[in-house]
Amino acid sequence: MNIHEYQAKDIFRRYGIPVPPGDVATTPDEAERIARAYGTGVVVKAQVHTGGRGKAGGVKLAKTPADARAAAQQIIGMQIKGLTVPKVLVTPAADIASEAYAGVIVDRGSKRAVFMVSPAGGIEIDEVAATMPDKIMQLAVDPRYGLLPFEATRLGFFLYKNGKLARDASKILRQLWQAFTGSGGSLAEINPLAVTTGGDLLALDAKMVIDDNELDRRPDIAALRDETAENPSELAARRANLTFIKLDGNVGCVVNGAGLAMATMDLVKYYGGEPANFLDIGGSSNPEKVINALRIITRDPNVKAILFNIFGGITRTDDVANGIVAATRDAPLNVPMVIRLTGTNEEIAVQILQEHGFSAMTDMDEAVQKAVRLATGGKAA
Amino acid sequence: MNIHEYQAKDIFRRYGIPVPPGDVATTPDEAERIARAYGTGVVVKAQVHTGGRGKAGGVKLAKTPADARAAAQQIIGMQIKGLTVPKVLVTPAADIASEAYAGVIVDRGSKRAVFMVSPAGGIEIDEVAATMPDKIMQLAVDPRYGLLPFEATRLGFFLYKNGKLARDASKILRQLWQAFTGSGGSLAEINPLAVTTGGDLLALDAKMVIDDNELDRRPDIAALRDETAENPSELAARRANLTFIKLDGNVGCVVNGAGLAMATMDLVKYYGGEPANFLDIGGSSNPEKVINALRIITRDPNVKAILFNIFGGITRTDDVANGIVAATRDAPLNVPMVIRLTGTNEEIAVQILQEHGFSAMTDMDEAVQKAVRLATGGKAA
Amino acid sequence: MSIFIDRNTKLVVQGITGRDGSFHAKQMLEYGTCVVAGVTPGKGGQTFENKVPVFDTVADAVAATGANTSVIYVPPPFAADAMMEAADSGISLIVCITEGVPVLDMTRVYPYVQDRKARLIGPNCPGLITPGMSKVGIIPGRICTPGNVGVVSRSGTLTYEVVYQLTRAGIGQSTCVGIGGDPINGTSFIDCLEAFEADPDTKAVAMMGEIGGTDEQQAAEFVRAHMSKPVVGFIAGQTAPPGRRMGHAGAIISGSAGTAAEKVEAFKSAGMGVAQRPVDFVPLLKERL
Amino acid sequence: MSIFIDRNTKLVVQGITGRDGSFHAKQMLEYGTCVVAGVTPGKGGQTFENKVPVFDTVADAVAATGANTSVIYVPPPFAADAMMEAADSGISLIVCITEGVPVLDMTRVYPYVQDRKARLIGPNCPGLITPGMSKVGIIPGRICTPGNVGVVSRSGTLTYEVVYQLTRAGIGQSTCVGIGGDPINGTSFIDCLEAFEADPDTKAVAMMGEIGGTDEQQAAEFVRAHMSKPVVGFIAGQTAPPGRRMGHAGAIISGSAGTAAEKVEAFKSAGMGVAQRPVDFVPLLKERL
Repeated sequence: MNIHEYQAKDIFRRYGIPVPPGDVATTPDEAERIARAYGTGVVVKAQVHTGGRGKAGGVKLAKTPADARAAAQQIIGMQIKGLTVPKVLVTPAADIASEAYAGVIVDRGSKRAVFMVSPAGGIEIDEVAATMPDKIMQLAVDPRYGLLPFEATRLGFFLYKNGKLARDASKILRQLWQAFTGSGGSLAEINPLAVTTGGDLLALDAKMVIDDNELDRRPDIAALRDETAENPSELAARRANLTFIKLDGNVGCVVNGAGLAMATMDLVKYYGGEPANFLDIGGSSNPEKVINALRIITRDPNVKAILFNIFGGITRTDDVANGIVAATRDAPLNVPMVIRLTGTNEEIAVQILQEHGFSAMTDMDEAVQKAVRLATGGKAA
Repeated sequence: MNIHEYQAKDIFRRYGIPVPPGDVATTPDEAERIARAYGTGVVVKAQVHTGGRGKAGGVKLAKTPADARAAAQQIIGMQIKGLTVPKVLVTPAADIASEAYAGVIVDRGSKRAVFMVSPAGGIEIDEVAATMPDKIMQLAVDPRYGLLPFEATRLGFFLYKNGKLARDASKILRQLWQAFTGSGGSLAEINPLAVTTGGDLLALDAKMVIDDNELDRRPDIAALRDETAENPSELAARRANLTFIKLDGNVGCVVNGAGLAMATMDLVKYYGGEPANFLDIGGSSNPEKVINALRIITRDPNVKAILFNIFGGITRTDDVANGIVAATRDAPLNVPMVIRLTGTNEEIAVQILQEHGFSAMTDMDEAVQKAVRLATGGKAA
Repeated sequence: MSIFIDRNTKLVVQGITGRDGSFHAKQMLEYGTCVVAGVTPGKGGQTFENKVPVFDTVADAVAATGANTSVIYVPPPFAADAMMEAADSGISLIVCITEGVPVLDMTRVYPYVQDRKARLIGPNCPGLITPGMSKVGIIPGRICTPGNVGVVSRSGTLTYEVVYQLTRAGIGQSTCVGIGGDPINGTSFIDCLEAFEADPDTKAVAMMGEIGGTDEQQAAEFVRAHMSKPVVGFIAGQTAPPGRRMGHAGAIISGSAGTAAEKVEAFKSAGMGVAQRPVDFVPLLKERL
Repeated sequence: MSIFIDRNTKLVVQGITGRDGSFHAKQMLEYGTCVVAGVTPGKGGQTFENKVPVFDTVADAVAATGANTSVIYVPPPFAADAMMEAADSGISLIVCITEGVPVLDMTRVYPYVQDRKARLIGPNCPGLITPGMSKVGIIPGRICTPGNVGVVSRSGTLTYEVVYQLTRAGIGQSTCVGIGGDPINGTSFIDCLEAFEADPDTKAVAMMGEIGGTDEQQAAEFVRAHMSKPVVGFIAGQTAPPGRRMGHAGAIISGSAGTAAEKVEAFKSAGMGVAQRPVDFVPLLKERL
């Protein structure tokens, strides 16, 4: 789960990490009021679950309250990478002497959480890694001990030669570790970690990603979810307990299992089509899931054909067939549908579908080709 | 550091362990008032830093508030193993179906904290270990993981075959682990862990010993020290940063280093005397420590002779000599003193002592023999 | 003849009285797996399906039955503990089916299991099957047939799809292993490839990877350097957008790393066969057998 | 010729700018110990006594100087971290002088150091000395003289007392090791006995134990089973009351366990010489050399 910069900063603040003040505005009026209260120049920052805000014009410096208002006016509601910006963070502009990077992420290779720090901050760490790898220090944390003080000290002295700054940084890194583990993070990042002209450290930006699997045991963190920042169809899918990701193609896909769902999308592409979505109905055979899946997919006007690809293992294909029948009875489809079913209770499923006027296929490749043909009006495959 | 039963119960309560209610009384009046408020039979329990309270008559059942008053009257101020009982815990009598034992202790052999549980509770665990060792289950905790839930479950099912009791016990053990580590314990014990006639678990008695080395970083736990429950001379020594243990002999010993202090005491015994105390002035050569040491030792009327045994390594023997001179100038001794000094700055020390009318020896055995002779009036050695 | 499980597999089912545990325990019994015990704390003394004794702890189960393999169907909050319990009780192969285990839990479980020299498969995996002999997990038995192709995959139903196509084409399997779709799991592609290389009855390997991480690239390097047997690979997620988790917690392209293209490239460089579609496994394996 | 430290010892002093650290660093330099580095975070770049470079971290010190041994003089709250830092930086012998380290800290330090194959001596110990060659810790150099008696002890000044008596009687020492008086320490009597047995220049061993624990009993068993060289033992605390901590955190009789009598009995059963008084070491060792 992504959370906003201002939410990550709230968490950081709770763990003692120095962050600048800031308030959230959902209207230009509010932004102006906040800027006036600070009485200084401010930065108006889009709060949105994607990177590249700066390049997209989602971060603006504002010298006066009126400027802040104007900036908020431009930013709130703008689209960045397909997402609508629901709110902005208004924060006093700070005088910065230097910028570093500090982050911790779960690393698959070492099977541990790994700290990365770099004295080259303010840019993407991937870019630093690509262009000046010796400017990055990595440190894998033994989960049985946590980040040890001496490890934080090592990282601190890699960031700063100055003893005070190094020790301050080492303290911030220990706090970051607490924030990260205490929130069930899979990533926590301070970029830039700034040295102010006064010689203090300040987390100017904050980013956290929460492991979805942690949310059940962390209701306080789960409550940070901002549904206004989500894609509406993905939000609906999540509420229906479906894993759904919207894409730009025209073949709507309903599949059981994540790997098979990706393979199905790839096959759509292979045969000249474009998938409209990733959608995994999971292993259970609840017909309700099929109904919700169809409802969400048909909401997308780009979808020109719907493809079911169900391999019945645990999933009972007759349950899926019943779901299809129930969903289309209430809301008949206005796009063609191709159904491929095989595995558990396949004969019963085919019979159910046929009784209700649907035909079913058993071969995945044939089904995908047919769906692509229908979506493109016969132009592809 | 020892803490009282009622203090240990307060800690246990904080960690969720079910303990019976209870209040502390320092006077019979209070005890009566508390018993009346409970409106049930109560147990009046001596709060004192030693075991064997029951056998010594320090725990009494009281059916009425008047009985409670009488019990408190008898117990408060009584001596148990040389310690005066400063207060009692008044707690409602409980109906008990069975008694078990649960404890955790730092084990030198495995270099880990080790849980011990036994369905045979209410008696000393050492006795259970000696007479029915198969009734004890031990489990060493990997400090990098803490007590894992499945480990607590194993222990719980060793205590109780009944699933509900086993699970309840496993929860209490996890809470005990938190209480133990969260308080810097070197021992935490529930004995008995009772099953009430209602089928609930209850920590009827509670014992905790805190690692002295933890106190600096746990001011809340350090504040639990009850100076009214300490031996007055040991209290004075601790305040003066000396390690002092009062014994029953007549040769007062002032030594630097714990091992040498024990060896000196043993040598006193070897030559027919009895040491009056263990006293380690430590490695530093602060004359103030010598002054305090003499003040504490001379307070004991049993002491008939004082023996200094100083091996100067880090300790400068001239500092010790100066301390002796300063201490005796202010308060002349009325018992003989034997001084043995060797090592760092020995020549200076001897000169200082001689200038002030003291003689100094360099051989440990000779010095001990002389001190014993002086203490016993020449009857021994 | 197989890897990881065989006729000596004596299985304990952790969570045997739960909904999923009981369903799949029955399926495994029907398939012929030697299920010797179940574990649910507080249900010790019961008997499952009139034949499998239930114990309060894995240690009890191992002591009473000599179980050497465990399969875990407990809810996510308890899965990490269940894996550690199995490892600490002397189980040498632990298969965790549970989906949704927090990844920070797995960072603790992994060294714990390793210290006890146990093999963990999963979590969030379908388990494994040695057709005709033993099944541990949830892979449907009827889609498999005994043979000499080893199958290893990060996914569930995609594996079924491929295995089913192999079976229908007359290509049997030595063992099929689902290693799971989480970012941190116990057994890697390389572990399985190494085992298949050592298994005299495996003649070729089918390997299904997906986007995210670099396991497939490392596996390709292993194939190049250490394998004499042919390996055919497939990568799911050619069309996945970067930065989005494609159902599996581990299936995510981070920045520009972990794409399908780079993995396919690694396969090709290692001289592996590359299946563009699941159906391509059949001819590619036939050529190599 | 010695155990644990010798002419190849290259020492880093953790806490070199502190009161105790700087005092003893000077003493060690004067004794001839090869002190190659000091560590105090934030004081990197300074030079101690115009010859020893100071670093911010042990890793830096090891990288720059090849230090292989560390001695720790940092306050108790930081001692556990210092021991782990040394072990993680590739130091193979770590000597922790600090008194007052919480025992629960030590339960974490011990497996950490072990995993990194380092030897830890202490904490709460005087360190060790190979007379005439190298001294690491705080044992006064002038009371020692080179020779062929190995000395190992749980205490400080008692060791000095015995060593001084040996030196005055013309009995030199190969190495004197103070293993420390805490309940959990890194190196045991047995570790030292094993090393002395293997050291060609040690001909006999003097061992000073005390009440508390069972280290001495285990050491006696080791002597009986594995040592060809004579060992003379002493136990301090014959007159200690049960249940009281005699200065050292580890010197406590628990219940009826850990008494001096049972330890002396174990020494006798193992055929060891038993010194009733410190002074007895001299004749007992002379008989055996």
